[in-house]
Amino acid sequence: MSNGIPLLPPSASSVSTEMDLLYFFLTGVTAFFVVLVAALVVFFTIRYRRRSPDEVGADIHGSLVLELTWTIIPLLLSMVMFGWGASLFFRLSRPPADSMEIYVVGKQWMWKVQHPEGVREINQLHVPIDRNVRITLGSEDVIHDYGIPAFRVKMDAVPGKLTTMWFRATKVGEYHIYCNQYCGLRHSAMVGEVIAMEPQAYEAWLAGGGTIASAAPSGETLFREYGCASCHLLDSTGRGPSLANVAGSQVKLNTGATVTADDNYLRESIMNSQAKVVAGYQPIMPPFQGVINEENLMSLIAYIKTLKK
Amino acid sequence: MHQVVSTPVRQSYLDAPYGVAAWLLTKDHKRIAVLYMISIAIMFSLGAVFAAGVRAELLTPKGDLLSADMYNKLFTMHGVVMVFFFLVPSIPATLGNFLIPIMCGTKDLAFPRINLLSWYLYIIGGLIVLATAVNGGLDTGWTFYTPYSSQSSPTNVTVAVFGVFVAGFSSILTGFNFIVTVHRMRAPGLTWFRLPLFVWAHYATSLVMILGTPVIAITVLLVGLERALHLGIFDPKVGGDPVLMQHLFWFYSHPAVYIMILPGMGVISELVAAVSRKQIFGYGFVAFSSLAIAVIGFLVWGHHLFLSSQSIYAGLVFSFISMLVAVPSAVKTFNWTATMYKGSVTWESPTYFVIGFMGLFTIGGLTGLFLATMGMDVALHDTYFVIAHFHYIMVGGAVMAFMGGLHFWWPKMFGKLYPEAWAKACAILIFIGFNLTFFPQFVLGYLGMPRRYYSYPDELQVWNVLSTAGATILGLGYILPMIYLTYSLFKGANAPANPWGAKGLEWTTASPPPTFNFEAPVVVDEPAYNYRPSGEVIVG
Amino acid sequence: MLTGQDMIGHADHPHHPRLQHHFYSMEQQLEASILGMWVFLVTEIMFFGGLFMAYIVYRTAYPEAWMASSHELNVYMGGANTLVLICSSLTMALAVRSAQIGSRRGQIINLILTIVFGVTFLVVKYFEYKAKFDHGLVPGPHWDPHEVLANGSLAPLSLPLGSQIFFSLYFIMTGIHAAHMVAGVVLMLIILVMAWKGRFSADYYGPVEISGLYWHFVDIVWIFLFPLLYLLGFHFGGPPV
Amino acid sequence: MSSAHVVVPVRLYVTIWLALVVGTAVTVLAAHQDFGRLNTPIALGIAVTKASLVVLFFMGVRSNTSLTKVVVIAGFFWLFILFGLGMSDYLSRPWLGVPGR
Repeated sequence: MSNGIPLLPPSASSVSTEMDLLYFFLTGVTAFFVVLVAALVVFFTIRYRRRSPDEVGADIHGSLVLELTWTIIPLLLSMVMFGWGASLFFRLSRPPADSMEIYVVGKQWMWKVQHPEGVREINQLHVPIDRNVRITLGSEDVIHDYGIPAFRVKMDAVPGKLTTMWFRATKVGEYHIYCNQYCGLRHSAMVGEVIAMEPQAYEAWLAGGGTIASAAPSGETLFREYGCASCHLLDSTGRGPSLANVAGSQVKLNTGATVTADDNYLRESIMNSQAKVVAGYQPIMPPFQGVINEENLMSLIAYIKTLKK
Repeated sequence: MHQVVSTPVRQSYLDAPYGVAAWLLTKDHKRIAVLYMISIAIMFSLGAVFAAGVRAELLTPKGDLLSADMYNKLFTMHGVVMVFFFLVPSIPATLGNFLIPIMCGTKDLAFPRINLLSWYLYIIGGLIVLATAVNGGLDTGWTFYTPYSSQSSPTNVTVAVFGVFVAGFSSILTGFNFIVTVHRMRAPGLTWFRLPLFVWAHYATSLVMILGTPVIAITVLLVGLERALHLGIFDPKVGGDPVLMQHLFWFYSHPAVYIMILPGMGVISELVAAVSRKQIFGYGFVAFSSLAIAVIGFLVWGHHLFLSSQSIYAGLVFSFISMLVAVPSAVKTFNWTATMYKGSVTWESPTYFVIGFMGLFTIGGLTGLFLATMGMDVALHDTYFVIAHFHYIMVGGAVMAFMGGLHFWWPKMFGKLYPEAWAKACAILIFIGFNLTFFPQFVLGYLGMPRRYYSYPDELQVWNVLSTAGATILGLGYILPMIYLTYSLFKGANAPANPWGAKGLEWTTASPPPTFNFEAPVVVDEPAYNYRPSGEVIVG
Repeated sequence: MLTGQDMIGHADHPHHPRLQHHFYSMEQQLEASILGMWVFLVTEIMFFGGLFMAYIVYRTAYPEAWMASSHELNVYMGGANTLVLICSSLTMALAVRSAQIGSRRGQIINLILTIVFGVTFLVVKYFEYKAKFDHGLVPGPHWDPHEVLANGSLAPLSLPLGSQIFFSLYFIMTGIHAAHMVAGVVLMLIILVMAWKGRFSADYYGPVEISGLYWHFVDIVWIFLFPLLYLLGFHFGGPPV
Repeated sequence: MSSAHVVVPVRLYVTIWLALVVGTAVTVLAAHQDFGRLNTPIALGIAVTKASLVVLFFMGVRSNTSLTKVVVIAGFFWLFILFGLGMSDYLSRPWLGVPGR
């Protein structure tokens, strides 16, 4: 990946240039102040060295002007850092609407990846370049963290909920994926590669069915096998609400509140089905906590999102 | 300053009475400080051995020297021992314990027996944790994040967190004693604005100790109960939120960083004034910046949770306040620098430590801004950049200050002079070794190397080799003073009462001080650092 | 603000036998111990604070579970214990007052009453815990909620997700509170022995006063625990039976 | 000389005790009524009042040094830092509308 001594990770996503700029800005500020303080201290040590054993320093007690100067300048600089950093973080937090969705589940000690159309792989992640990719992260056991230094993105995978990150790869290549949150014995083996491909190559790869045979059942199969289909009929005549077009919609609950049916709402409504019941329906669905694992849950959510009237 | 005339010392605190029991049951703050000093030296050495194991393993990209299991246990014990049993008590329990009553012109801390109890709790907590280390180890990382610690770890987490719980009370009791002493025990004439900045810094530290430590105590208690009884508070399967543990943990553990560095700042304030023989520049600003750091430091903990599924809006608030906490640290640094201007700067060994501290602390503080900058943190979170940053603060800053303070007050504490040349060599070795160890880790961090990794990609090896090489030099730098300081106890020349020609109540009494610190009651009639007692001084 | 400088005048006075060597005067010694106790109580506030934080987080997340679970607690026992503690606070305050005016008899009577109230609280607590165990309301692997039917038999009880966390917090909060009560009773026994020996006087009653501060603090924690844990369930299908 | 150690008449202590008993009764009675969203504020308001009575009179803060008052206030202030900043996370989690952000 590099020859010689590496200083920066490969720059392969739409944000890596800006992240590097921010890094250089912060490094510049740091270098400036470190050199300033070091130079002054060393200079004073030499210039004002003690020349006789009984010598004492000058009678200087302080200066309000100086105090204000070195209060206000660092304050202003840190506000620039805050503003820039917050703005970048907001952009990194909001996946564009046109993103393709990939589901990743962390599990001691591997990453299970699920592409659209149910294609799966482990530890590797194939993505097309120049395409916004939204990663929905879950965890089967403890907290993990999915990080891709070349893309300058990273996010914790927290058990009990889903988290989100996104990126747009810009350069074809293979880059490291690391688990950044300590997760036990083989934490440092919970690594992989992201393989950024030309879009056509990605389509071809998808058509080939991914890198592992799909041993796990598809979302559609799960929907049938867990009996979801017997209540959640598409035409709203079932005992449960219709799930057609539910993803992303506003749902009215029996408490009168309205919630957005995002991934975490869908997850909660399966795992802890009594928590938020849709208005007009009885809380008769059993909770699937402990019945369904995170990976199958992701498949189900992906499938529910495809349901249309 | 009202000179207490040193009548020939009849007996120092070291002399009477001898015997193991007299030491182990002592209520003298100076003896307790010595007990603490011996214990933390042992803990520091153990922590350093664990670190050596970690660095040795990382010499090569593949996991070859140790097993992954052993590696995880080593970095965990390194963190737990260094944070809870070395850094938190380091300066306060040794130099602080020894000096605060003397600087306040009193015979002892307000509660001498509780002071001794604090040391015993420290020892009990330490023994519990070390027992875990021997008996199967501990592999959670010093952060004890749930649900790994509460459900997944195969090691003896319940016992280990109990050790930390007990040690927490030792820290609380130290802080509690300092606060009451500073409020209630000051000598006549010793107003708040005549106090040495060392005392101000320790007062601020004590606030953090008493307000933060109870929260970590209850947090680790919950982790232990959760693990032993499966209560479910942090268990997502019954609706618990593992991230809540991170909130509670960092409510203490971020301010705990200030428990480690504030006393160091206090030491440096004393040293800068003494080596420059000059009134500290901007006394009021340095004093209040300590309090500002202690207070604002409690409002920033969420910057550890930017990527932990914490709300982005909470993240905004935490990031903003984290920026603010940088300002008082900058104010201190500039005031120390300005103190040297037109001073009479000695080239004796304490100056070397001061300069070393200034360099390392400035780098450490400024790299903290990288991590408080939300966008930047996405790239740096949980990488070696974080490791490098906090070692620059805690080791480069706090330990360098500790070493400086130890050398500066060594003649006072033990009445012996150490070899100057060796002390200078020690400061230089530590400075070089430290930078070589940890600077490469900044680069590794941005390259993406995650923390707590046992093996890593080949292309990162060159920086890891540099780091391990630096660690060897650093280790030497720490072994040296253990040798020559011990040597000085037996062979060193006797120290005069005031070897540095410094100001301060501690230099008005004998070296080593008598059991009740002063021969006669102390009355203070001048400000601190009054090197030119020409006229009344405007503070500010 | 009371420092040594206010005390210099007292330094020449003959020493009170209970004056420790590093204080200037009895007054400074008392002030130091009272400040010390308050600082210690602040650490106690933060210690319980972590638990209250968890309480707030989960109550916000699971309001239904909170009400349903609170409904399972015994308000009568909780309420009785509140009254017991309030009475013990009164006798504690009176014990301190007796020490201040140098009444040995007053101290002994009030301290004994305080201890009796404290033990009563713990006994009630024991029966409360026992009932929870009988009904399977114990979080963890033995979590198996049951309710008692009119004919005395047990029937499984369905509690919403989050209820187990409620009971975890219930046991931890009241358990740590009870541990503080035990420590308080032991402390009072020590003070009682000292009072019996006539150790305290109008010049020296610091230990009684600071022990009293601790006792009152433990009472205050309960004043918050009672409504937060017990009274919440009233709105869940009417008052409990 | 501090005024911390005034001897308070027994009558005052008994009055405070009565107020606390009444407070307990009121909070139980209030719990029987449904005030909707005000249920918790009312219960907490009564608890805070009762606790204040204990702190001010039984614990003698009313007649204690101002330093003691500062210590008490600081304790509760820090408690609210913990609650306030902690809940700032939990309450604003749904705002952005992106899971886990």
